[in-house]
Formats: sequence, C-alpha cells, structure tokens
Amino acid sequence: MEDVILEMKNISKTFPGVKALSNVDFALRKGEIHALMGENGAGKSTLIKVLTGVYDLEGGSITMAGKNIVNHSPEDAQKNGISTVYQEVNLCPNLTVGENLFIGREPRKGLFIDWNAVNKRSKKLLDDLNIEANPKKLLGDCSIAVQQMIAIARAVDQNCKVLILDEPTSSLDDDEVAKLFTLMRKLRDNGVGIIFVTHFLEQVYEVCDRITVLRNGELVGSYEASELPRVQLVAKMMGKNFDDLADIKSGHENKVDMNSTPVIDARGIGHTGTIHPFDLAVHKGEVIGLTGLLGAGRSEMVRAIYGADKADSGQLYVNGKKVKINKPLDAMMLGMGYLPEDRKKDGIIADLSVRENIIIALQAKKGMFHLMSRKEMDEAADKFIDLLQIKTASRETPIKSLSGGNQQKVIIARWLLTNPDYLILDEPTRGIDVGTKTEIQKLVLDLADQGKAITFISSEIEEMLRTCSRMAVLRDGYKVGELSGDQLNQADIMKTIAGSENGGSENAK
Amino acid sequence: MQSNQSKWSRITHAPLFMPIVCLIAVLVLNVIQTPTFFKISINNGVLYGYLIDIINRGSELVILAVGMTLVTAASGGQDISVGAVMAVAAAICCQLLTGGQKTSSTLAMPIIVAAIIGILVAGLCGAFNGFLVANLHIQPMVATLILFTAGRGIAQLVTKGQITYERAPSYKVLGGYIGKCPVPTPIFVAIITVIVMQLILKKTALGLYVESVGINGSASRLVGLNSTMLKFITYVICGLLAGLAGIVASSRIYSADANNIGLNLEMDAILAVALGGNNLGGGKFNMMGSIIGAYTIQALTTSLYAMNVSADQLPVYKAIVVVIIVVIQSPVFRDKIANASKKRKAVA
Amino acid sequence: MKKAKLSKTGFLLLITIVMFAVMYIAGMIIFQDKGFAKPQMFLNLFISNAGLIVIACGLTIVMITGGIDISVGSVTALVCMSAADVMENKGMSAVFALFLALIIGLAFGVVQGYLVTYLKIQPFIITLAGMFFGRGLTAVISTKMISIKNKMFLAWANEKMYLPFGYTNRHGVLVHAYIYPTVVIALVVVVLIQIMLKFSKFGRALFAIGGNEQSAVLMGLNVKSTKMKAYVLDGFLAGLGGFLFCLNSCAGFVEQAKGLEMDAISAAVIGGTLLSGGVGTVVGTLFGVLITGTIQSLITTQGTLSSWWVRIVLSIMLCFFIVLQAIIGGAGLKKKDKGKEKTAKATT
Amino acid sequence: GCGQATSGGKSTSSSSSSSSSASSSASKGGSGKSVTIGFSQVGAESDWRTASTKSMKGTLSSKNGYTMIFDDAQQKQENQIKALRNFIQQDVDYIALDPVTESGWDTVLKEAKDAGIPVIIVDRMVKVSDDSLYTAWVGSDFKAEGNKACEWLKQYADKKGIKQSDINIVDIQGTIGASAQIGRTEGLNDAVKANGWNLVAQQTGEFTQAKGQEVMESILKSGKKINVVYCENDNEAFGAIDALEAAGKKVGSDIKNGEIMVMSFDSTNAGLTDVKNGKIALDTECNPLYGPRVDEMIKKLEAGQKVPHLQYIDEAMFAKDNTIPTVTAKNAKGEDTKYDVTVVTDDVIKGRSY
Ligand SMILES: Nc1ncnc2c1ncn2[C@@H]1O[C@H](COP(=O)(O)OP(=O)(O)OP(=O)(O)O)[C@@H](O)[C@H]1O
Ligand SMILES: Nc1ncnc2c1ncn2[C@@H]1O[C@H](COP(=O)(O)OP(=O)(O)OP(=O)(O)O)[C@@H](O)[C@H]1O
Ligand SMILES: [Mg+2]
Ligand SMILES: [Mg+2]
Repeated sequence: MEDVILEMKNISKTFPGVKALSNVDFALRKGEIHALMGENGAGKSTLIKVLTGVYDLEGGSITMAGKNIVNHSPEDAQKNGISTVYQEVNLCPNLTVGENLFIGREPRKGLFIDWNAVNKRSKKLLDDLNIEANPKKLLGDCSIAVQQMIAIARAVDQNCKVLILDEPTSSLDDDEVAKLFTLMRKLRDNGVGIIFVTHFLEQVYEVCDRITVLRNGELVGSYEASELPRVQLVAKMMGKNFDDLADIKSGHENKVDMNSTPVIDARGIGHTGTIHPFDLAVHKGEVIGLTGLLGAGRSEMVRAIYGADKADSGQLYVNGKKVKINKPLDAMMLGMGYLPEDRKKDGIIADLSVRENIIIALQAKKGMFHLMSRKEMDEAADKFIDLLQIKTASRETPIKSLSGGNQQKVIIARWLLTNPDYLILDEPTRGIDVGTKTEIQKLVLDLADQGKAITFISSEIEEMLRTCSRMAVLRDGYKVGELSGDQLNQADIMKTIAGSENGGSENAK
Repeated sequence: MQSNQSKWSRITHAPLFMPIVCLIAVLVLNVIQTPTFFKISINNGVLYGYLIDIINRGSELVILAVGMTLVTAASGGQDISVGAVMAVAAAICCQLLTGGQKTSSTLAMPIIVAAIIGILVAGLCGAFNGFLVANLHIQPMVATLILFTAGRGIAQLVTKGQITYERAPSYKVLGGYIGKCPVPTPIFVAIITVIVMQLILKKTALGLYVESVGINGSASRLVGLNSTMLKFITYVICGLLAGLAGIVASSRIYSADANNIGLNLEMDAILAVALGGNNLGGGKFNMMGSIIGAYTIQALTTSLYAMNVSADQLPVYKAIVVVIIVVIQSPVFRDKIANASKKRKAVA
Repeated sequence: MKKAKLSKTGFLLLITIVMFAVMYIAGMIIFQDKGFAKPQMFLNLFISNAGLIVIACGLTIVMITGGIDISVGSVTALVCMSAADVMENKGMSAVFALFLALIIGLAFGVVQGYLVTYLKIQPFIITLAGMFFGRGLTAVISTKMISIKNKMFLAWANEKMYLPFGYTNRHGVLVHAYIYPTVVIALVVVVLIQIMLKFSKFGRALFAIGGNEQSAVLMGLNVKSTKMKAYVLDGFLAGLGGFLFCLNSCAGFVEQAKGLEMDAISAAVIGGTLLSGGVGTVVGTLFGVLITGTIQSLITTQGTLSSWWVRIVLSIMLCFFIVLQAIIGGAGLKKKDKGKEKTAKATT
Repeated sequence: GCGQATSGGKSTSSSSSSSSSASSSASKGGSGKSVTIGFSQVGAESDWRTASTKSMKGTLSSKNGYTMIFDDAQQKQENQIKALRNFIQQDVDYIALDPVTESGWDTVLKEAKDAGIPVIIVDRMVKVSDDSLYTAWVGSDFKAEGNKACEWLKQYADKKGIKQSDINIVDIQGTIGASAQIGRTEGLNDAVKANGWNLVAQQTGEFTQAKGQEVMESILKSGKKINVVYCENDNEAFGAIDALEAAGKKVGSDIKNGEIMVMSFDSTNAGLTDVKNGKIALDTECNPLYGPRVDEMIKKLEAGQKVPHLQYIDEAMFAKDNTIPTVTAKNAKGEDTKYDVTVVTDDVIKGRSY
C-alpha cells in the first residue's frame, strides 16, 4: 500500500469483563480523511486511546512511516506527530482559553513564557477558525461547543502527521461543522492523515475518503467511501439491514388538542443573564422542539423551566395550576424530567454503577426513607439495559467505563424510569449511533402517543423535523418565533433563526 | 482451574479484602513478637487480654471513623474538629453532672440527660461545620479548622480551665463495665453505633445519596438531590458521633480533660477511613472498611505497647506500617506485582 | 464590564489583600497607643514567620496540583533537630547543617512524591505517614532539647539588617526598624515561586494538573514527572523553611513546629488556594500568613484574654475572615461558578 | 544602612533595672503609672498550668499596681517568640516568660535586651548561649524532684526491710521532651542504677489519665512482676491506679504483701486526696505559684536592688504517714539538700486551690 503513514496490526484490548478490541487492523494513508465507524461501544475510542498511549498496548504493533512505535502516553504520541481530540472535551477548566491552546508548548522568551505571544497567537488561531472566544477568558466559562472548538484548534495547531478527531462534531452546529470540514480538507491537502469518528452519516460522506467499520471490538472491514453505499455502511455497523431513513413519523398521527390545558405553561419565565422572559406552552402528547444557533439559549430556556437555574421572573403553570419551582426536585415532583446537555458534567455520576445511575432520579423522587428494594432496582436496570440496548459488562459496572453513547443511554433510561409527564431532552442523541438514534426518536414519539409532553432540543434540524410537531426558535436569549404545521421545513426555520434585518424580538405567536 | 482462579480473583478484589488482610497481618506480626497476644482470660471477673484491649480501646476511633466516612464521602473533605468536639461534649456532660463543681461524687442530674445534652451540643458543632461547608462552600479542612482551634477553648471555658471529675461510680459504667458483665461497655457502644449506621445505610437511601453528591454535585442536584442538605446532615451525624465518642472517653477517666480528650484522634480517624480503602476525595465509600481500618490502627498502637517499643520511636513504626499497608493496597502496585508474576509464569 | 476582566484568582487575591489591609489599619487605629502602628510591629510579622512563609509556598505548589503535604511540621522539627545535633554534638559547621536541612527536605519530597505520583497513593495519607515518621525520627535523634550555640549559626540568626526608617521612642531617639536575612530569603522565595508559577512551563503544568489531571494527561503533559517535581520542590522548600524556622528558634526539640502544617494550609487557603487544586498564588499565601499573624498579633496586643478565650477569639476572627471571604468571593463569582464544582472530579 | 547591634558590656540585671526604674517611678499602690508586664504563658494544658496562670494574674494585678499583658502560646514556642516581639514593641517594663521549651530563645531574648527590657523566666529553665540575656529565673528543679522521690523510695524500702534488688519499678513517663519528664526520668534512671532496682518498663503516658491507664493496662498484660509504679504526674497516677485496680491488683504501700505502690508528682488537690486515701504513696510537689515570687523580684528591681540570677521555688513532698520524715537528695547543682516530707491531712488538702 502506498503512502501508509500509520498502521496498526492485531490490536487487542481487554477491560475487566469486556473484550473491547480483538485483533483489529487499521491503516491510515497520507493525506486522507478516514472515518472510523461503529455502533456505540464498538471500540472506536478505545482503539484511539490504545494508539495514543492512554491505554497500554496489550498485543499487536503500531508502525508509523514504516517505523515501529510504542506510545506510553499522549505525550509520546504528540512527539510522534499524532495529535488528538478525544471524545469528551479534555481541557482544563481553570485555565484560560489561550493557555489551553498552548499549554505544554508555550511560546517562550528565554526562560519565561511569553504571555503576549500566547494571547496573540491564540487570538489569531481563534480568528482563523472563527471561534468567538476571548483568549483570556477562563475555559470553564465557555459553552461546550466553544470548548469543543478550542480542543480542535489546539490539536490542529500542532504540526502533526496524524490528526485524530473522536466525535468532534457532536456538540457543534452546522456552521461550525462546515468550518471544521474546510479545515480538515486543508490539512488533508497538506498531507496530514486524519482519523475521524462520528455518528453522522452525512458528514462521513461529505468529507471522508475511506471508512473503517468496527463492530463489537472486531474489524468488519475498510472501504473506499465512494464504494460503500450508505445503507450498506449501516448494515455493516449493525450487522443487519436497517433503513435509517424510515419515516418514523408515519403511524404517529398528531392528535394534540391545542385547546386543552397545557401541561406546562410558562409565562414570562426568565433568568437574568442567560434567558430573557419567554412564554411557552406544551400540551399533552406534543413534542415541541427548540431551535436556534449555538448559544441562542435553548438550554437556558429549559433549565429555567426545570428549576436548574431558578427563574427570577414570570410564572409557571402546570396543568393549569400555578406552581413555584425552587429546585429541580420541585420540578420532578410535578412530573418533569430533564436530560441535561453536558453529559459529563451534569449527567453521569461517574463512580456509581449503571444500576445506580438509572434508579437515582426515581429514588430521589421517592425520598430518602423509601429505599427501593434491590429487586426493584435490578429489574428496572435490566429492563432499560434491554430496551435501550445499553452495552455494558453488567449492571454493576461503573458508568464511567461505558462508551460515551452508552452513558447517554443510561441517562435517558434514568428519566424514562421516573415516568414523567413532561420530559425535557437536551441533545439526547448526542454521540449516539444511527441505529439507536432512530430508536430514540421512535421512543420520543411513542412517549408522546402515550400522552406525555416533550421538549426536544437537537442541533440536527433533520432530526427535529422528524420528531417535533411544533418548534420554538431562539436567538440571543430571546424567543423569537414559533413554527408549526406547514412551517416546519428547513427553509422557514432558517429564516426565523436568522431573523429579519431589523426585528430582534418579534414574536410569531 | 479456571473457575478456581476467578473465585480467587473475586475474593481478592472484594472491597474488604485488603483492609482485612492488613488487619490480620498486623495481628500475626504480634503473635510472632508476643506469643501470648491472643490469650484471653477472665481476670477479676472481666475479660482480659490484648485482643480485648484492642477492641475496647478502639471503640472511640470506630465511632469517629463512622462519622468521618460519611463526611468524606459527601464532601470530599475531612472533619478535623472531631477530637476537639469530643472534648466539648465531655466538658458539658461532666459539668452538668457535677453541677458546676470541679469534683463531685454525686450526680446533679441523670447521666442519660447530661450525656444527651453533651451529644446534642456536639451535634450543634457538627451543624456549624456543616453550615460552613455545605451552605458557604468553604473547603472542609479549613471550615473545620475553626472548631479544631476553638473546640478545646470552648471546652475549657465550660470547665473553667480545670479537669472536672465526676466520681460517681455510675458514671464509670459507660467507659467501664455494666454490672457483672465481663465485656467492657465501650465495645457495646461501638457495636451498637455500627449496627445502627448499617441499618440506616441498608434501610434508607442515605448511602446512595451521599455517594452521588460526593461524586458529582451538579448532576446530583439535577436528579433532585439536595446536596447542601445532605452534606449538612453528614456533618451533623459526624458531630453527634464525635460527641458520643467524647462521652465514652470521658467516662473511662470519669472526668473531662478539655486538653486531652480525643487529642490527635482526628488524624487517626482519617487514617482509618483511608486504610479502609476509601477515597479521601469523596464518592463511593465502604463503612466496614473504615471500621476495620480503625481496629487496625488500634491493633498497631496496642501491639507497639505490648512490644514495649519506646514511645518516641512509636510514630516511626506507625509510619512504616501505614506506608506498607497503603502501598500493598495501591492498585498500581498490585498491578505491577500481577504483571511480574504473569511474566514469571510465562517464562516458566 | 471592566471588573469581569479580572480573573477569578485575581479577584480572590484582591479581596484577601484588601481585607488584610482593612484589618491591619483597624488594628493600628485601635491599638495605636500599644505600639501597633510602629513599623517594626509590621516587620515582625515577617521576621517571626519567615520559615512559615517558605513552607507555605511549598505547600501551595502541591496544593495547586490538587495534592497536600501535612508532613511539613514534622520535617521542620526533624530539620531543626538534625541541624542542632550535627552542630552541637557532631561538631559540624553551620553550612553543613544547612546542607543537611535541604537534603532532609529533598529526601522527604522524593519519597513522598514517588509514592503519590507513581504508586498513586492518596497524598494525605502518605504525608500523614511522613508526619509520623519525621516526628518519630526527631525523637530518635534526641528526646532532649538541643540549643544551638554554634557561632556561625548564631551570627546568621542575629544578623540584623537595619532599615532607613523606624520610630521615635520616648526619649526622642529614632530606633531603626530592622529585619533578619531570613525575611529576605523568604521574600525572594515568594517572588521566585510566583514567577515560576506564572511564567514557566512547569508552573502552568501544575495548574493544568490541578484543574483536571486526566485532561492534562490527554493534552500530552507529562503529569507524572511534573507532580514528582512538585513534591520534590515542596520538600526542598520544607527543608529550607525548616532551616529558617531554626534560625528563628535556635534549637531542636521533639515538639517543635507541632501543628505548623495546619498553619501553612490555612495560610494558603486564606490566600485563595483551593484544596481541590488548580487555583492558587504564593503571593496570596504570603498574605494568608500575614493575616493569621496579624490576628495573633492583635490578640497578643490586646492582652487581657484568658487562655481559653485566646483560642476562642482566635478562631472567631479566623471564622469571620473565612466566612467573609467566602461570601464576598461567592457573590462576586456566583454566576461563573454555578454547577462547576465537581467537573474535575467526575472524570478522575 | 545595616548597623551592627552592639549591647554594652554591662550586666543585664543592672542595666535593665536602672532603665526600668527610670521609666516607671511609681510602682505598687502608687497612683501614678503602673508597671506594665508582658507575660507569655505556655498554654492551659493542665490544672497545674491553670493554677500557675491564676497565681501570676492574681498577684500581678492592677490592684497591686501592675498592668499585665497576657498571652497564651498554646504550647507553641513560635507563638511565644511572636508574643515577646509584640511585648517589645509595646514597650513593656518587664517581660515574664514561662517558656514552652528550654532552648531556642537566643534571638528574641537578645532583641529584648537590646530594647532594654528585663526578662524574668519562670518555671522551666531556658538554655541560652549567654546567661545575661535574661535577668532572673525562678522555677522548679525537676531533676531534684526525681532525685528526692527516689531517695524516699530507697529509704522506705530499707526501713520496711525490702531488698533494693526486689524493687520492680515501672516508669510512666510524661510527654517525651518536656522538661518535667526529662528531669523526673533522669532522677529515676540514676536511682535505678545506683540502687540496683529493676526497671521493668518505661513508657510515656503523655501526662494524661487516659494514656496512663492504657499504658498501665498494657504493661500489666506482659505478666512481669511489678511492685512500684513511678508516675510522672498525678493524672497518669489516676489512670495507672484505675488500670491496676481493674486488673485486680491492690494499690498501697505494703509491697511485701503484694500491694503495688504508686508514686506521683505535682501534688494537686486530687492527687493529695489519693495520698490520704493511701492510693498514692508519695506525691512530690511541683509548685505552680510563681506570682508572689515574681512580684517580689520586680519590687526589688524597681528599687534598684539586685536579684539572684537563679532561684528554685520551694517544693514539698507529701506522704500518707511519716515513715520517712526527711530525705536528703541532690539538687540540680549537685548539692545535697534536705527535704521534709509532709503528712497529708484534711487541712493540707483544703489548702490546695488547684
Ligand atoms: N475504562 C474502561 N473500563 C472498562 N470498560 C471500558 C472502558 N472504556 C471502554 N470500555 C468498554 O469498551 C467498549 C468499547 O468502548 P469505546 O469507548 O471504545 O466505544 P466507542 O466505539 O467509542 O463508542 P461510542 O460511540 O459510544 O463512543 C465498551 O463496551 C465499553 O463499555
Ligand atoms: N460562541 C460563544 N462565545 C461565547 N459565549 C458563548 C458562545 N456560545 C455560547 N455562549 C454562552 O453560552 C450561553 C448559552 O450557550 P448554550 O450553548 O448553552 O446555548 P444553547 O442555545 O443551548 O446552545 P447548544 O445547546 O446548542 O449548545 C450563552 O448565553 C453565551 O453566554
Ligand atoms: Mg467513543
Ligand atoms: Mg445548549
């Protein structure tokens, strides 16, 4: 094979109770974008971590430009010209944006770090990539999307031969993704080999030259992207035929009675500094989507309803009754559930087992003195592991050792278990593979059919169009419009998001 | 063969395995040094022997370790004021019993009432710590530093700077023996504390809540847990238990010695938690581990006394044993050993 | 908007400095007639705490990585005792004693650093063992006090450096204020470490590790060697600080510097260092030392409190200070901090 | 500008007394300026210490023409150094220091001397390179305490016809490194060597009842023969007695018939009560009442008189009966001194405030 710059042979990796990789081969050519595909838990991230020395190499070999290498740590990997963006944003929240970009390779003047240069170069780097962030700002104060972009910026700025991107696009919106792709193509043209992990099939076909598919820790095969039709790719990933474009909405008629008392009726709810007062009504059986650009305040809107950030203005009516929500538990008691956007920070309780992570919300609702019996817990856990096909060694496995997508499924299970009347899903499909994504969308519609009210947030407009019966549009912390029925199409949504030239806060209601 | 091995590995990976091994190791060391170490006899109508000493003398430490485990799990920090809080509880209890006298051989009020008041005041101290940590988000070690310094001062204020003696025989019961029962009372107190705590952990969701809050506070809040309240509660429990330990310690010497009751015990309690395999950074905890850890420390102290190690060198031995224990407990070290033995097998 | 520019660390540092200034000036006004306004009174804060400043700087470094070192008090005692012993009993020179002090500190740093970094044992426990070990070893060298009479050493200790200002005494004579060389050394250490923290790769890596150790690994930093170096440097500074401490007390004895670790930790924390890591400055730590020193000084100047009230008032003032800092700091940073408290932990 | 501090070759006591008498013309009872004295106390770690503080504060009170600036060092030498520096800045007339430790005072005492403030050391001794750094010392002779207690035991054994080699003694030491522990342990060690006693065990009880009890328990379990327990303070003795009795031993002075003799130091109220009950055979006093002695010294210094550089405070011995009425033992300076043994009566106990 010509121009192979990185080759992995016979890679295996075992975790207690899981064979994450068995005898996987992988080859990356110079100047190609190579997609690494597979379901949640297929072993993509593990392969990357073995490659970059986060995990020890248990067997097999890695050659780079014909030379055998062993990376004992990401530091080694970087020295060998491999730079990586890992799946979860892995930066330091207590350092500034600029520092995160340059730490470990700071420009120096003599012995000292040249902070001016750091800031200047950061500014330039951020500007080049169109990232709106001040280099002097603390990273922890930036939204995840920005953090994600910064992680990418850090990786691409290093003169690398191999760039690895593990689901970099999961929290980016289309604009950002487009920016990233331009960048990736440029790097490819400069001869960098790129490994790209994603669950978005369109993206794969948009930028990738070749595709390697993993399933259950085993290599399925490597293919030219042009020679592998989409349906076949999915089939290879899942090991069975599957049509991800199935019109899942059919069979779910919209039976929402818009005149009934809304389950949730927010009037003038707002939270200073994040979301301006807004009105929002959600009815039984309805899936309402929130859309807007990055940072438009979708998450903030639902956080204010749920009491994650206590609303400081307006009133909330639940089933027509005025209620006061001071803390999330109040909302839960009123039948709400909230799947947060930032899985790592607000979702998983890392050291607890899958079982405990699933039952924790229900247990909190029941109160301290009504401990669920072990049997109840086990049954609940097993039911959802089965239902959502969560890939885990056992229900007692700590959630932190699950793959990213499977962690997300556990959090979804947590909220389904509480059987809420009103469920808020903020990016529920982030990092979830195609098969399951469809399952989740179906689930959402099923729940609506059962008479639950749902608010759904996703960066994928496609996905929203498939599930939502109504959409609210946000811009800069204001709710700027609401669309339903025929208006639910890409063009109209885009128009509303962009807004008219002069109207900042017109209300389409 | 296969199943044998997996059974063995299941045992060795059980959470309590290492703490128990360490305790046994310390005890075995004793038998070599002091052959009579395990001898238990009835002397003067009571049980008598080094083993009894360990279990008896370890009681206060066990009680403290229980509270310390909860605090550590919930807040990822330690309460270093427990020793001083013990002194406060003892001072209040004794002053109430002597009716403000320096020495008394009668009781100014029923022991149970005085003891409960003492314990409640200790709980109040815990509440103070809890407020600082949970509500004001002050780092635990610093928040509890306040009572660590002030506690003995308060105790002295209560006892007017002198040791208060309550010489009524009934006050000696808690730290001594109940009637003709040959088993020292502190053992019962410790066992009851442990049982009650185990029941609470088994029958309520406290344990799960505490772990959850300790691992990820913001996620816990979003699933409806009141992390402020939970942290606060653990500190109150820790305070109450410190109070109980203080009263037991005071009863042993039928007096309140503000300067010395529980002196340096906070460090031992923290050590017990760590030896029990718990992460001092909070999160998942193992109560039985801490209790075994506490007895391990007491076994060590008693053993060194039994071997007549001179007191000034005692900390050196203690340090060495502690390091050995934590090193063999360390997963990294165990992995290394496992790898080495695997390699040796492969060679053979 | 302007204020938002100030980083979180800068904001906390500013609060600390302002609060110190307010407290000191208040003291100068209240106790004007008691000499509190004299420049020497202020300089004494540095003179008496030179060793502590250096030790607390070392501690700040490991605290920034999210670690802790509670062995520093014992190391100080060991350093003083060894220095005294070699000079008085072995006839060595003061230079040798200084050397020995640094070696002892380094040795502690290397061993503790290795255990913490490479065997991943919790720093609290390792350094607790270090604390026992150091204290025990001190007693092994000698249980008696050794006072230092070495000429060169005493010359170092008593070398006053007069400053061009002072106060006019009751006879109208200008008494020059003075400092000792220890103060200069301490201040130089503060400046050097602050520069290192801000402007060196190593310094920034410390912050990255404290912010999120796992991320630091993934970003390609050499976490192990950085942490190891942090502990070695901490050990070195403990040795140096111990020697400065010794210059102040000119003696070695077993009970020396007991509880110094708590003083150092609280100084660092009051100065804005987080025990959970990732945040801290040594300038803040310096002010932390000055603040606790001033509180003590105010109480001494007042001079009518009974022993136990001294402890209580000391802690009330400490409490007041910590709480005020938490409230002002908390209010100023409220929005920023929300829900962020455990991000780092969820991953480790 | 760095100048070298030079203090004139004058002896401290004379230079300081003259400077202070110049500064405060009126002293006791005078309506004018009172004498300011800074007192740095060790802490409040025991009843004994509390009594000592009370004595100082009571005597050197405003009623008697003093202004006292009191500082509690909480057992930390570094705190005392800070306090002394503070006193110097406050321009006190005198400094009284009850040092936490014996050594480590050179620098700060030199500062006091440079400032012309006389320093009176009480209780524990200080070791400094230059004795003129302090004006006077008054305190206990711990070594002598040990010596005389052991001498008493020797004579007691002789009188009761017990062979010296039959004495099996346990030493429950004080906190290691404390001067009281050092002196009392040394006294015992010397006597053990001289008289051929068996030192069965030596372990610290850290001056507390709880530790004393725990250590005694442990020693008893070793099964060795014991007939004398030498406790280095009263609290340890209480603990040891409890442990002995719990193990079914009889505590008393009848060694021949299997009783175990407990000896102790300090002579607190509670200790003397146990002497009277026959539980403690001999309690050697350690006198905490320094107030009057310091008062006396300052009055002399104010009047321009000289005071002795070193003075020992008088300390008695207490026993249940007068089997041995007096003992002769060496004091710290190695001189033979005669000490009386007081028989404890209710009056003696009542007279003890601490
Ligand atoms: N640290 C770990 N300990 C134990 N098991 C692990 C650990 N990391 C991963 N696994 C397991 O290894 C398998 C592969 O995980 P991996 O993270 O590589 O999946 P992935 O393909 O990246 O999935 P996703 O698309 O969800 O990110 C999973 O079954 C997971 O549970
Ligand atoms: N590019 C950015 N630069 C600076 N701050 C941003 C940026 N994006 C978001 N923010 C901040 O984050 C807040 C909300 O962001 P967030 O991403 O949570 O909104 P969102 O509408 O939920 O978007 P998404 O869920 O797609 O990330 C905004 O108020 C803004 O202050
Ligand atoms: Mg992955
Ligand atoms: Mg969002």
